Amino acid sequence: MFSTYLFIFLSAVAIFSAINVLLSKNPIHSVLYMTLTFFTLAGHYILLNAQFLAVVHVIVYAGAIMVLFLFTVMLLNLNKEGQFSKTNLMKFIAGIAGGLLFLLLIGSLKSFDVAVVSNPELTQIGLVKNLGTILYRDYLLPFELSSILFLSAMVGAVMLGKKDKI
Amino acid sequence: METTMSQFQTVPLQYYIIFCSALFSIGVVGVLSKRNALVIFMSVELMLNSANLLLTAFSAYRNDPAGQIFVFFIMVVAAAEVAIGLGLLVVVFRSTKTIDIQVLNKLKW
Amino acid sequence: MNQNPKIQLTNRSKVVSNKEMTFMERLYLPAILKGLYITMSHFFKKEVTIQYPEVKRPVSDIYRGLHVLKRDDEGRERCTACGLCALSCPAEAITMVAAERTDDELHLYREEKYASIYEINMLRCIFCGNCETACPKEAIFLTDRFVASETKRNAFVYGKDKLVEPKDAPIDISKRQTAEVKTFKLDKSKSHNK
Amino acid sequence: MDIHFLTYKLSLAGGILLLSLLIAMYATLLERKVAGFFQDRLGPNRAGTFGLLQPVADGLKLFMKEEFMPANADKFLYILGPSLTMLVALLSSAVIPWGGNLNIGGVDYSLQMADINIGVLYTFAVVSIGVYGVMIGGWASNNKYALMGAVRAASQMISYELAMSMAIVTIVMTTGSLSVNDIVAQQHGFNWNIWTQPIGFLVFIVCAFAECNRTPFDLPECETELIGGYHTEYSSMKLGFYLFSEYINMFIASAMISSLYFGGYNFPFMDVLGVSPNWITIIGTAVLFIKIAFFMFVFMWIRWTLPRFRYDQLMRFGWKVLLPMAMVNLILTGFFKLLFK
Amino acid sequence: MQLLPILLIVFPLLGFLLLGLTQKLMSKSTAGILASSVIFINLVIATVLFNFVSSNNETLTTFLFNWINVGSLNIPFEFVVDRLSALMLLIINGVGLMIHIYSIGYMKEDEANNRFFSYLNLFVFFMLILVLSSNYLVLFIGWEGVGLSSYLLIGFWFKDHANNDAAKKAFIYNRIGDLGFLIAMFLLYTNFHSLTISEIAAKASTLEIGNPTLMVITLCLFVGATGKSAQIPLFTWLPDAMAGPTPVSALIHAATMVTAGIYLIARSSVLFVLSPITLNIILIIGTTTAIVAGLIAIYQNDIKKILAYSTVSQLGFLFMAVGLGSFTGAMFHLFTHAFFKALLFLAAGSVIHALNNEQDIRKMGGLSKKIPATFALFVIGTIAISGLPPFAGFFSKELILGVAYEHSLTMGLVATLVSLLTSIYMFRLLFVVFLKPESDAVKANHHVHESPKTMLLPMSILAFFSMVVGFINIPALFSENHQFENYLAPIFEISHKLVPSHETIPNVTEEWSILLLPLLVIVSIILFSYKRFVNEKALQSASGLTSLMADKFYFDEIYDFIIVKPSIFISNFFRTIVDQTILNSFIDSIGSSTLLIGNYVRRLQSGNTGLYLLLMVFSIITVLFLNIIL
Repeated sequence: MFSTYLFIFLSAVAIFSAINVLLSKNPIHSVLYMTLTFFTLAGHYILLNAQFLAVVHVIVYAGAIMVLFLFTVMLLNLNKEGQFSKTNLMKFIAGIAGGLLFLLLIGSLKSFDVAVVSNPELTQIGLVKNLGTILYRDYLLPFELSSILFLSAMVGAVMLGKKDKI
Repeated sequence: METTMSQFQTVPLQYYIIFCSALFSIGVVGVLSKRNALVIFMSVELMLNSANLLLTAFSAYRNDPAGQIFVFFIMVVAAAEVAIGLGLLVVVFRSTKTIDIQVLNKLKW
Repeated sequence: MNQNPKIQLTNRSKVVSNKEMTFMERLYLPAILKGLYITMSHFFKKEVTIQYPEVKRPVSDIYRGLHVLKRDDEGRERCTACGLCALSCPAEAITMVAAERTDDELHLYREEKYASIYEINMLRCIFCGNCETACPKEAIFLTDRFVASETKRNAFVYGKDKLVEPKDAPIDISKRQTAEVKTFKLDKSKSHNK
Repeated sequence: MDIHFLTYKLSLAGGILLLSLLIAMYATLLERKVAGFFQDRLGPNRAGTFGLLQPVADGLKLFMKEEFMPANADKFLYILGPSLTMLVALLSSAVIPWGGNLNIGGVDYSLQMADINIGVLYTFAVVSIGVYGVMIGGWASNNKYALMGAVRAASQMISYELAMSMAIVTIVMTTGSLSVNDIVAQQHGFNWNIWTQPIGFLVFIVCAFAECNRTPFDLPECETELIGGYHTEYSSMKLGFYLFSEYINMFIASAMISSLYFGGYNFPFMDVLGVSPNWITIIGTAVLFIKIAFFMFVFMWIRWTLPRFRYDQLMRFGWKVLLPMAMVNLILTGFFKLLFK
Repeated sequence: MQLLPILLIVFPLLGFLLLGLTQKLMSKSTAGILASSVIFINLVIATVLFNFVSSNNETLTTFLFNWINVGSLNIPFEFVVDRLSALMLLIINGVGLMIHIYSIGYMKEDEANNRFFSYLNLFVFFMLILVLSSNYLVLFIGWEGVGLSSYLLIGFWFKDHANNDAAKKAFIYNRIGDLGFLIAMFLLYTNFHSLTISEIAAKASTLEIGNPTLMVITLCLFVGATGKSAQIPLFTWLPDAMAGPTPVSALIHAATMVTAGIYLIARSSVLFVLSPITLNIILIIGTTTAIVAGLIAIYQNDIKKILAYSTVSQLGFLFMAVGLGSFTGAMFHLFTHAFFKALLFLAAGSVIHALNNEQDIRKMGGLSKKIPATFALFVIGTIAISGLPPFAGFFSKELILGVAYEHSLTMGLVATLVSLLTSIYMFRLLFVVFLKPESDAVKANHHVHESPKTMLLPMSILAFFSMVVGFINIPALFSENHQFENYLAPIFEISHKLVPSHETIPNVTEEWSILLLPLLVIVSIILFSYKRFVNEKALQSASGLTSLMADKFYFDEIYDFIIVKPSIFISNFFRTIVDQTILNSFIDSIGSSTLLIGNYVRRLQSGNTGLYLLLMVFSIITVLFLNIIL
C-alpha cells in the first residue's frame, strides 16, 4: 500500500511540475521545473527497483542535460518570454490535441494485454550487476556503437560552438 | 491479468500507463503550444522520459531486462541529441538573435 | 648585460628569462611540493604576533604619540591659548578657543588667558611634534601613548577632557626633558617671548 | 522494516548531520588558525580559549546581519540557491561508512547510513547536481558578476567531474564493486588503494579541490575578478550557507578520499591488536576521523600555499591534463588487471 | 611456436608504419637497413617454421581472433603454416631479403627511398598474409593487398604519367581477375558454408569428379589466378608493370606476387583435380600463354620487357604443369624460378644501373668486359632459366617435361618448344647485351661502372641458389631421392588419392630422351642465336611473322578493338539514344508532373515549425485512432 501512495505522490508532483514547465513565463523556471520532474521520475525508477537507471537518470538528465539547458538559457539571456506566445487558438488546438492523444494512448495501450509475470519491487533485473552483465554480454555492439555516437555528438557540438565560420 | 495483479498487492501496471500517457500528452501540448524552441526541446525530453518510464515499468513487470537496456540507450541518444540540439540553438540564436520558431521559417528556403 | 653593467637599485633584482620549461618543471609537482615545504616550515616558526592590549611593542624614549596638555606643579593648566601650536601645525589639526581667567579660576589656570576649548583631530595629526617645539609655555607634549581605535570619526577629535592630564595622575614626560632640551629652553635668546 | 532499525538509522543520520555541521563549523576556525600559523600569526584566539567560540561568534554575526535581497532578484530562486547547495553538500555523507559494525546486545549496528550497492554512482549523482545551487544562486541575484561566477563555477564543476568519475571508475575496476562499503572493506589492514592507484589518487584529489571550489581552483569566488563570484549579492546566513557548504564539501571530500584511497576505517595491524571487534570499530572510526582531519589540513595547507589558476589555465588543465591522465590511468589499470588476472 | 606466424606479419607491418610515418626524418641508409633487418628477422622466423613443419609432419595453426561472426558466417583470422606455406615463406622472405639488400644500393640516389622501403615492407606484409591465411577471405585481403602494393610500386615514380597509366592498368586487370575470385568465394560459401580452405577441401573430397559446381568454382578461381599471374586474356599488364623500379619487378612481378595464382591453385588442388575440364582449360591457356609470350619475348628490345615476357611465359609453363595435374612440378619450378628470375631481374637492374637507366638493348653490347661480375651472374641466371644441367632450371623443367611426355607426345613436344623459346630469347638477350660489339651509345658512355657490393652480394647469393637449388629434387633417373616431392607430398595427398597422379616415375628410356632432347636443342639454339644475334642481323626491322611477334601479337590493339571500341560505341548509343532521348523524356515528365503537383502542395510547407508539429501530432492521433478502430 505504501508504494501506491508513494506512486501517487510522485506522479502528482511530476505532473504538477511538468505542467508548470509549460506555464512558466520564465525559461529558467521551466528548466527548474523540468529538473524537478526528472527527480520524481528517478523516484519512479527506484519504485520499480531499477536502481541503476534511477542513478543514471539523475546523472544524465539532472546532472548533465538540464545543466546544459540552464547554461544555454543563461548564456542566451532568454529571461523574458514576452514576445514568444502563440495565439489562444493555437493553444486551444494544442490542448485539444494533447487531450485526444492522452485518451488514445491510454486506449491503445490498454488494448494490449500485457502479461504481468513479476513483482516490480522484488525483481532483480534493475540492479547494476544484472544490467551490466546483459549490457556487456548481449548488447556489447550497440554499447560500443553508442560511444561512437557520443564521440560524433561531441565533435559536432564543438564544431557548432566554434565562433568563427567554417 | 487481474488475478496476477492481486498476487502482488502493488502499484497496478495501468497506473503507469496512465501516468506516462499523461506525461507524454503534456509534452505534446508543450510542443504544440510553445514558440520558444528551448521549451519545445524540453517538452520533447519530457516525451522521451515518459516513454522511458513506461519501458522500465514494462520491463520490471515482465521481468525482461531488454526494456531497461533500451532505456539506457535512449538516454545515450538523448544526451547526444541535447548536445547537438543546444549547439544548433546557440548557432541559430547567434545568427538570428531569436529562438522563436515562428521566426525561424527560413527552413523553407 | 654583464659587459655594460647598468645602475642597479637593488642587488636582489633578477634577470627574467622566458626559457622553455623542462619536463620536470612542467610537471609542477616538485615546485608544488617545495611550496608546501616552505609553508610547512613557517607553520612551526615562532609567531611574531604581539597581543596588543596585554603586550605592548617597545617604543623608543622619544616616541611621539598621543598629546598631553600638562599642568604645572600646583595643578594648574599651563596652556595660555596663544595659538602658536595651531599655527605651527602642518596638518592643521589643532583648534582652540581662548577665554579670560576669572578670579575664582586662579587655581585652575596658570596664565590670565586660557583655552576654553582645545581640540586636536587625531585623524589629521601626523605626530610631527611641531606643536611641542612651538609651545612657549611647555604646555603641550607628545607622549608614548597610542591613540585608541574608535568606531566613529567624531570620536577622534580629542577635546580637553582627553588631552589635559588628570590632576591626580600626572603623565611622566621627563624622558622628553633631556639636558639639551632644558638648556635650549633656558636660552632666552632663542625664546619666542623676547 | 522494524521500528528499532528505523530509529537507529534515523538517529545515525541525525548524528552524522550534526557531526558534519559541527566539523564544518570548526573547520572554519581551523582554516583561520592554520592560515595564521602558515603566516607566522596566531589566528583567532580571543573568543574562548584558543578561539574555540569563534565559529559560534561568526555564526551569530551572520545571523544578526542585515538580510539583503536585490530588488530585481528572483525571490524564490534566490533563497533556493544556498539551500540547495547546503542540502546537496549534506546528502553525500549518506554512503560513507564511518566505521565497521558495532555489536551491541547481539545486534550488528552498521556505522554507515545507507549501504546502497551503487554508492559510488550515488556520489556521482549527488556531485553532479551540486551545480544547481551555485547556478541558481548566481542567476537569481540578477547581477552580471554573480552570473559570470555561476557560469564559471558550473563549467568548472562539470569539467572536473569527468576526470573525477574516471578516477573513481578505476577504483571500481580494481575493487569490482560500486558499494563504498565494499571498497572500504577490501582495503583491510594496510592494503590501501593508494598503493595501486597513485595516479588515480592524484587525479581524484585535484578534482576534489576543484569540486569544492578550493584554492587553487576557487575561480567562481575569485574576488579580484568577479567581486565575490556567484555569491556577490548574498549576505547574512544565506552567504553563510554558501560558505558553510564549502566546508561541508571539504569534509565529505576528505572522507571520500580516505574511504576510497586510504582504507577508510581500516588501519595497519588491526588484526594483531587482540582487542574485541567493538573496540576495533571504535578505533577504526577514530582513525578515519584522523585521516579526514589530515586531508582537511591538506586542503588548507594547499590553499595557503598555491596561487589561483587563471580561468583558461584551469580549463586547459582540466581537459588537457587531468582527463587524459585519468584515461591513461584507466587504460593502464585495465591492462594490469588483465595481466594479473 | 604459435606466436611466430604473428611475429612474421607484425614485423613488416611495423617496418611499414615506422618507415611510412618517418619518411623525412630517417636517413636513407637507416631506412634500407631497417627494412632489410625486418625481412632478415622474418627470414630467421621462416627458417624456424620451415624446419618445424618439415621435420615433423604437422600443420601449425595460429588463431588470432574471430574476424567476422555474423549468423552462420564465421570467419576466423587464422594462420596456417603447413609445408606449402612454409615453402612460400622461405621464397618470399629469402628472395625478399636479397632484393631489399639490393635496393639499398639500387635506390640510393632516389629521393623517395624511404617511401620505397615502406612500400616493400607493406608488400611483404600482405604477401605473408596471403600465404599464411587459413581461409579464402583472409587470403583475399592479402591478395588485394599485394595488388595495392604492386600498384603503389609500379607507379612509384608517379610524376611520370606513363608510369601512372601502367600502374592503373595493372590494377584494373587485376580487378577483373579479382571479380572471378570473389564470385568463386560466394559460390564456395553457398555450397560449402565455409571459407576455410581445409574444411572446403574435406567437404569437396566427397564429391564426384566433374561436379559442375566445382567446375564453375574452379573456373572462377582460375580467372582470379589469370589476373594475378598474368595469363592469356589478362597478361598485358605485366610487361607494362616494368615501369616500376627494377627491384620491384624482381620481387613482385617475377618471384612472388605473380606466383600467387599458382599458389592459390595449389592450395585448392583438391577442387581442381575434381574438375578435369578446368584443368584442361588451364592447360590450354597456360600452354598458349607460354608460347605466345615466348614468341613475343624474342623480338622485344627493352631488357626489362624481355624478362617480363619471359616471366609470363614461365608462368604459362607453370599453369601448363598445373593443367597436367603436376602441382608438385609447378611448385618446384615456381621455387627455382623465383631464384633465377629474381637474379636475372637484378642483373638487368645492374646493367641498367651501369648504363644510367638505359633499357634499350640496341644501345648495349660488349658489356661483358666492362661489368664482368654482372655478366657472370647474368650468365648463371640465363643458364639456369634455359634449363641447362646442372643448374636449378634444369631439374624443375625436367620434372614438368616428364609429366608432359607422360600425358602425350604432343604435349611433351609443346613443352619442349616452350623451353626452346626460353633459351632462344634468353641467349639472345645475353649475347646482344654482353657479347655483341659495343654499340655507339655504349662507346659514348664513359660512366659504365660495376654496381656496388650491396647490389652484387644479394645477386651472388641468388646465383648460388640458382645453381644448387635444383639438387633437392634429382630426377628419378639418377637418384631415388625426391626430396622436394616427398616434402610436398602431404599437401597434395588428398588430391592424389582422389585422382591418380600423372606423376608416376617414367621409364628409363623416356627419361633419357626427356633429358637429352632439350639438352641437344639448347646447345643448337645457343649456337644458332650466337650466329644470328651477335651478327647484328636481328636488330634490323622485323617483317612478317617476326613483326607480329615484335608487336606483341597486337594484344593491346586487339583488346582495344574487341572490348574498348565496342564498349565506347555501345556507351555512346545508350548515352545519346536510350538515355538522352527515351529515358530523359520519361524522367522529365515525372519531374514536370511532380513540379506541377509540388506547386500546389508546397503551400503546406510554410516554414512554420509549429504547423508541422501540429500536422505531425494529428497524424499520430489518426494512426492511433485507426489502430483502435481497426
